[in-house]
Amino acid sequence: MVCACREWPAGIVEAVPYEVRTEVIGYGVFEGPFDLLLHLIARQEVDLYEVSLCAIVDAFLAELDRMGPLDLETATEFLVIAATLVELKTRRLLPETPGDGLDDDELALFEQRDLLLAQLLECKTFSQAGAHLARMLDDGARSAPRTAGPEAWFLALAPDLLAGVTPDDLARALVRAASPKPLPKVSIVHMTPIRISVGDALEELLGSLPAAGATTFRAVTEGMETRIDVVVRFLAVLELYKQGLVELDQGSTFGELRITWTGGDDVAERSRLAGADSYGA
Amino acid sequence: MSQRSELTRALEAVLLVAEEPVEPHLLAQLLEVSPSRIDDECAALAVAYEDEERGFVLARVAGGYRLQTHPDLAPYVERFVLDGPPARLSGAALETLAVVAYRQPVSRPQVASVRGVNADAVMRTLAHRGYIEEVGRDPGPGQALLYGTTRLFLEKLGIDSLADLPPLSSFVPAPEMVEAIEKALGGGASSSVDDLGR
Amino acid sequence: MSQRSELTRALEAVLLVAEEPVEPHLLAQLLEVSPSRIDDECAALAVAYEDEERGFVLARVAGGYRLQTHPDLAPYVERFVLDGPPARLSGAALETLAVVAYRQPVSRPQVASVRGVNADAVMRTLAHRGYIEEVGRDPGPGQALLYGTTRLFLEKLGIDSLADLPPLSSFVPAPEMVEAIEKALGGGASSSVDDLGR
Repeated sequence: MVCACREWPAGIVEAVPYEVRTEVIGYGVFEGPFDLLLHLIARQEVDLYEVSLCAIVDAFLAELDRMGPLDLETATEFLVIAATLVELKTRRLLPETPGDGLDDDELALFEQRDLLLAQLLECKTFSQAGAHLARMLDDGARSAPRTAGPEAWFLALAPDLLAGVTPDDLARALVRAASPKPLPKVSIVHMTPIRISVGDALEELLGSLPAAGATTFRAVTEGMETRIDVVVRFLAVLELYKQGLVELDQGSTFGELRITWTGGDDVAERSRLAGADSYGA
Repeated sequence: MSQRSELTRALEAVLLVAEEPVEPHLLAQLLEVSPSRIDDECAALAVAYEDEERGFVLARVAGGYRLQTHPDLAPYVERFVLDGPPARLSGAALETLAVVAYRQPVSRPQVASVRGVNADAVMRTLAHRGYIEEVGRDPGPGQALLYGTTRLFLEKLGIDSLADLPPLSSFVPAPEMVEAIEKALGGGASSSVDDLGR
Repeated sequence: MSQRSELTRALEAVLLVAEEPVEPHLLAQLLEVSPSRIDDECAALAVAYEDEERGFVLARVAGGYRLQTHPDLAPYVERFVLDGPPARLSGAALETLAVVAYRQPVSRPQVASVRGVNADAVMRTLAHRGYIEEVGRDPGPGQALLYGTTRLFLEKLGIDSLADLPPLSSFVPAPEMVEAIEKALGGGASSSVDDLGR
């Protein structure tokens, strides 16, 4: 919902629990300042109920720093938010001013804070609406409409079959025609919701990663046709990461997710023996 | 089964050759009955297809009727359709699409202000995919181009009209989330939360 | 009726989305049964459609199966073609036309090998409409007829010459795809696609 990790296989982001994701996706894939701020707040919420403004402001600035060069417009958007946050933080650190009246500066600051709050809630609302649209699009895609059109003999009646067709349409049609076609083969695995467990996927990874040393998420999901297979594989990679057996990193903002085996050889051997029968390892 | 009415049979034939959803008034004109009669016939036919466990369904989509495959059979159909499933939209694109869907007609700067980032590239992608289009110009100063969602958008979602989208209010963050954000920004309750009503 | 088999339902779904007759061996592969089982299923389904007096029939055409309108209902379909939304080339026909346009002069077998399906019927339709024509014979063995697009084609598309066709590269998502597509277009394809840029 918050991060747009476009380099990952389709659909993975919304399928993975949020808390799991935050561990890996910390490196500047945020679509905007609101996204980033919401992400940082959510992370705080996950860690402890007591939300710390100071920690969030520091994290926001650190994130900004880590993002490296930004175009002027984007940088401005982030800096405006950062300035407001810093002001709020400063205000928090100063001792309470005696007296009950608020001066103009304070009022302005509160207005800014309210505006920011409204913006964050609005952004969050639309991001949730977007996630819902994604689900609706998925559901919609499960039904394919009839588009064969009238039989050839009726078409003789139509005045102009190329009406509205543009040269671009033609180029797209050529790309469709000449693109490699998926093999028309139905496997029954496809019909069963979840057949491959995270355990199976883990074992397969344990079988191949130590020898491979370093690879990418794209490579370990190559040839997978269903979303659920990819998601299961992703969860398995996360599990290895949590156990400290692999390092994960992304070279650039939209780069590949690289996986490096750090567990040594004996670990792989032990884990594999501890598991069930080897799964195509 | 026998003695099916000519109306039902003709309806089935026309829907079979249609390439996009057919509006009831066009069907009514072709089959020389009232649009409400068409609606009744289509509703009955849709129920019959379900009861008969057909591999296809009659759906009401984007203001018209169309035959489409039963969602249960998606695995077979996906394998058959050469294009494969369409590339999915990024989170940014989905968010932008949501803003356009719920706020239309809306200008690019308005979209950008909701998301806090420039939306031009994402909106071009959405227009290229045929999900959004220019629908007019802001009458005010600047005459910004206004965008709205397309008929294709409804077709892809499989809904009849924008009224079938869940209300935006159902996506407003839960009270705990609101509270967390408020706390994060340091301060008590604020009136602006209520402003999000729409 | 109830308890229809998954096979029958999947068959109905695939036939609904198919734009051209589907060969039994392809259906057999998709549905993981033998081709003769497909023939039996299709025969039974065809009889059922007749018995149920459907508006459509399941026909065996050009070596494959397809759903088409019942001949009785032709008058309604004709009215729809004339009064409904303007009829356009089917996706299959447009793809074929695109292959001829970009790859010309090209033989029927070459077009078929790019698209992976027999192109004869579609090419006849395109020739009949005056969008493509015979432009010569392959000098090699077999002397296959070669096809190219017509002047009418350029007029309908609103372009002056083939050089105005957009370069493919702007429509291909990834560089690897360009290679795959050029390979699919066959031998001299990459040069002939580039030639269009002149």
